[in-house]
Amino acid sequence: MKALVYVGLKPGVLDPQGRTIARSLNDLGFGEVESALQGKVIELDLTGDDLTAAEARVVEMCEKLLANTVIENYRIEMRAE
Amino acid sequence: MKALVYVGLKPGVLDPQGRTIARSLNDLGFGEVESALQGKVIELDLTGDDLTAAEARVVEMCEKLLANTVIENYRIEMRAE
Amino acid sequence: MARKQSEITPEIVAEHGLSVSEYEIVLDRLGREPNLTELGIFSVMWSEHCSYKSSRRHLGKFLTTGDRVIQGPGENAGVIDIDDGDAIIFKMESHNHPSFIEPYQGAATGVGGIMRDVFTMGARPIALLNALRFGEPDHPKTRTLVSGVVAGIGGYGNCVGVPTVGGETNFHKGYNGNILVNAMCVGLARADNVFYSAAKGVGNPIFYVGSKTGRDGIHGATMASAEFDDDSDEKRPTVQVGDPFTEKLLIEACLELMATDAIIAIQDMGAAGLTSSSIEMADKGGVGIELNLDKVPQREPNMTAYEMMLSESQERMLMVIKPGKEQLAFDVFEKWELDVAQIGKTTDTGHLVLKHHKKKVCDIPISPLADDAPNYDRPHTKTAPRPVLNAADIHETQDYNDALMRIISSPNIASKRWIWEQYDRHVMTDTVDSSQSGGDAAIVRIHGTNKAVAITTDCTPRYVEADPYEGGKQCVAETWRNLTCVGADPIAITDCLNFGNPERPEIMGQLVGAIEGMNEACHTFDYPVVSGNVSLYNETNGQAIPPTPAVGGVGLIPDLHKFATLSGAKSGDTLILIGE
Amino acid sequence: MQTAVIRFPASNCDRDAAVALEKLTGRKPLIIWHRETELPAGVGFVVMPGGFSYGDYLRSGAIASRSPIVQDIKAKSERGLAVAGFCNGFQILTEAGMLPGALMRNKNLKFVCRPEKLTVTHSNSKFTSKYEAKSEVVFPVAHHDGNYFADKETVGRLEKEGRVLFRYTDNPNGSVNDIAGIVNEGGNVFGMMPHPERAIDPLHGGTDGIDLFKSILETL
Ligand SMILES: Nc1ncnc2c1ncn2[C@@H]1O[C@H](COP(=O)(O)OP(=O)(O)O)[C@@H](O)[C@H]1O
Repeated sequence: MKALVYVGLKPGVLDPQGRTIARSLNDLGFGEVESALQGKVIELDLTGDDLTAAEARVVEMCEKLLANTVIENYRIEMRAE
Repeated sequence: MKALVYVGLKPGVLDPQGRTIARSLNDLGFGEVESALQGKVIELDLTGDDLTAAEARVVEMCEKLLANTVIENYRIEMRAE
Repeated sequence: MARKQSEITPEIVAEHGLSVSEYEIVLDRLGREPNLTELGIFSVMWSEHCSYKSSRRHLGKFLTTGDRVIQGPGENAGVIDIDDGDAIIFKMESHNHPSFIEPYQGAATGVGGIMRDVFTMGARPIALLNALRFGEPDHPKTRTLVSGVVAGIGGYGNCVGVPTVGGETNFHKGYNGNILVNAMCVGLARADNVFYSAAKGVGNPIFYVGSKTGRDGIHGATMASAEFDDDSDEKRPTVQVGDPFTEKLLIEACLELMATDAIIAIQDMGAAGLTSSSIEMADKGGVGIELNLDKVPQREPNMTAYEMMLSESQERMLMVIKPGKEQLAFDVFEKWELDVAQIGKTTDTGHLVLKHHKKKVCDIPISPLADDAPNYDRPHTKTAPRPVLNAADIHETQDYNDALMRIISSPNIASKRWIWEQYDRHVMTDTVDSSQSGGDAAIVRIHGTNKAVAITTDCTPRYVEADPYEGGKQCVAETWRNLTCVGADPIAITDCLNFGNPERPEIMGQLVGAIEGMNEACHTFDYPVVSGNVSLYNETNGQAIPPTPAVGGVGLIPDLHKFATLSGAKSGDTLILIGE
Repeated sequence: MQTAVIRFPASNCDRDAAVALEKLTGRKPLIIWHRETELPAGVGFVVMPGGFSYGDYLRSGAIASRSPIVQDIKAKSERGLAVAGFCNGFQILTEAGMLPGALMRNKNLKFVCRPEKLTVTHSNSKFTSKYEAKSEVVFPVAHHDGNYFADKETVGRLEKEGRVLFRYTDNPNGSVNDIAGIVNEGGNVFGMMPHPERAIDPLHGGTDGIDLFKSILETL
């Protein structure tokens, strides 16, 4: 099983990385870029095969470690493969 | 339009971050985590409405800035909204 | 050993960088054809990088002894005595090519590698310096290279927690296609607790410690050979990624184990990791080595013996442990959360024997690998002297303000603050003077004492280009002056000789000239070379870099009540010019 | 007074902190490994040192903040134990929820190392009592993730309650309101990005940091 955990900044939190990316893309001639946000994807390989149970555990992992909920949101995607 | 760009290390490239994350999840009692990989997601807000043309430009952005193609792969997802 | 007669074709030999005559020697010493793993091992041991085959006979001319020299060239780094039982261990090394390909990781792993050379010998790294040469500022690649290299050096050194206290940065079109990234590390040890690489004794356990082995940095030949590529859809990157976190743990763990008497010999796995480290340890100790590759911690599935032996994965060490101390070693490394495994033992066979999946995959005598390495006397032509400029032919400027503005705005003269502000210069709280003051040498206190070492790196390539002998002298003399300027007694140097293709007589002439000039300065000042590194083939499309023998000097300030710095001048002070 | 410095994998200012504490208390601090589960009895002041615990992987300070010893320190701090975190230590304290807010990547995305001028906002705290209010001090900074962020409401509270103790005069990292150092509600847990422990020696970084240590040590 795999879990994909997407972690991004909450709306309203200034994203210096995203801003710099947007600006550098503009500088490189990509004027169509209005803004950019940078987030993380963490791909976990998990033992077991109960997707629902595993997802509940991944939520726990996010709350305990993977996301800093003061500034970040997360979203989980489970895959059977 | 939005473009989601996923950037991750090529297979075989050392991912110290992923390794450290997996180990600390194990320490926190999540023994089911066998391994972790950490990647980036960059979300771009783009002007215009021609998805195909825009995607070609995003490929260019990846090659020029967003991904370090010596060690990273990327994948693009376009969204109309 | 089962092998097909046709396994090693001339093409495969050539892909491994061995000449026809070099391969003849391999056949002669083995008395048979090598298998691919064995060929790979010969090829890396006899590479320019490991064997110094073009420079060895010339390096042999250097003054390498002196009152304060505890260990000269030949070990991982040089060791000098700074009184009171303290020793300084230092070396400089290049990571030019990898930094051009991937500036951040190339520079970062360069810093990691030079630190391992130093702590391998029992020293806690206390200072880092870096000598950088880039192409013209407006060359399209320069900006990315500079920012990547600087971020990589900082990223690694800052994380490990060793202050980066100085360096130099030049820009010149001669480096457009070949930048130079030379990193120097200085460490502090007790003189009676220095560790060497000779694997003495038979039957002693060999430990592998650090990161797992992956397929990093395995070069060309494997790529071409489908047999070694499981998933050929993905061309394997040859770039290594640095992990400063693991390096920091390695330093602490090694120093902790070194404080006990558990280690007989230790060697870091640098270029050609497991191959050169095991062979150097065995050769120096006059023993054989047997490794069971199944025990090697592996990051990827299905690695072959060839791949494991040639992998350049970073942050790995090999050591010979005293029998009976195995558990102690395991405990220390496990406490620091490092991968550790006992992968073999020393033997009395004088051979390197490798086992993999219960089969013997390599059995070669060690002495030819080390002793019979090629040692060329490459033809060299002396650089034609350039006419001396006649001062009278140079017109006086009409506008001194303009001249001054042009000088201070030149990238080579302008402040390098943008660079060194990204380096933690203060961690360890013993930095007395660093890049920040712009002084001629950095000053780092010996922890808990009132003495310090002064450290500098210098080289002026255009002098060396004009006259390698005089330029070589000048590089050494400049470090001497810079150390003296801060109030230190210069003790010894390390160097990094960056040149073009040595198979071209004019390039070889630059190398020989520079070495001889440097050596004259060393003799004049009684200022020996205790370690160094050679980086050749720095050229693109037949265009070589300017000859760049970077020199790193170390001196002692016995009493920190007496040293000089640039800061502190007040208006109204008297300026005095000394010298011609 | 017995003090302690917590050592995480890849802490690198643990020695710096220990030297400062020994110099100012005359007694060697205990060096406590992160896997310990309990702070030894009698420890009155704990320093979370700077460095790159766990390589700063995932987020600076995140993994270290989940280690066993931090849970014990957190519990004891709720009962008044004095704790200070410098640089990575500050990041660990915010990640552990012992101080509000978070430290994000510097605004210009670069590591910055330089002596930094700070204003001591007031001297009515356990960590600043030896300074004159509004005085200027110089501490070195050396960080990549020092950009202090908290939501408006939190920042408002910090300001109103006088919990911002140090402010940058020339903001090096984009921190909101130029915040360099803050305390918790109880006034006993303090964190700052600059390094006072690197400012206790005239040969290295000046001596402006001494009064910070003296302030807190005096209360114990
Ligand atoms: N790459 C670098 N890393 C660290 N410090 C550097 C680097 N390049 C230059 N410096 C520092 O900047 C200061 C000025 O350097 P430089 O312009 O070479 O002057 P000088 O030739 O007088 O030494 C020196 O203190 C030097 O250590």
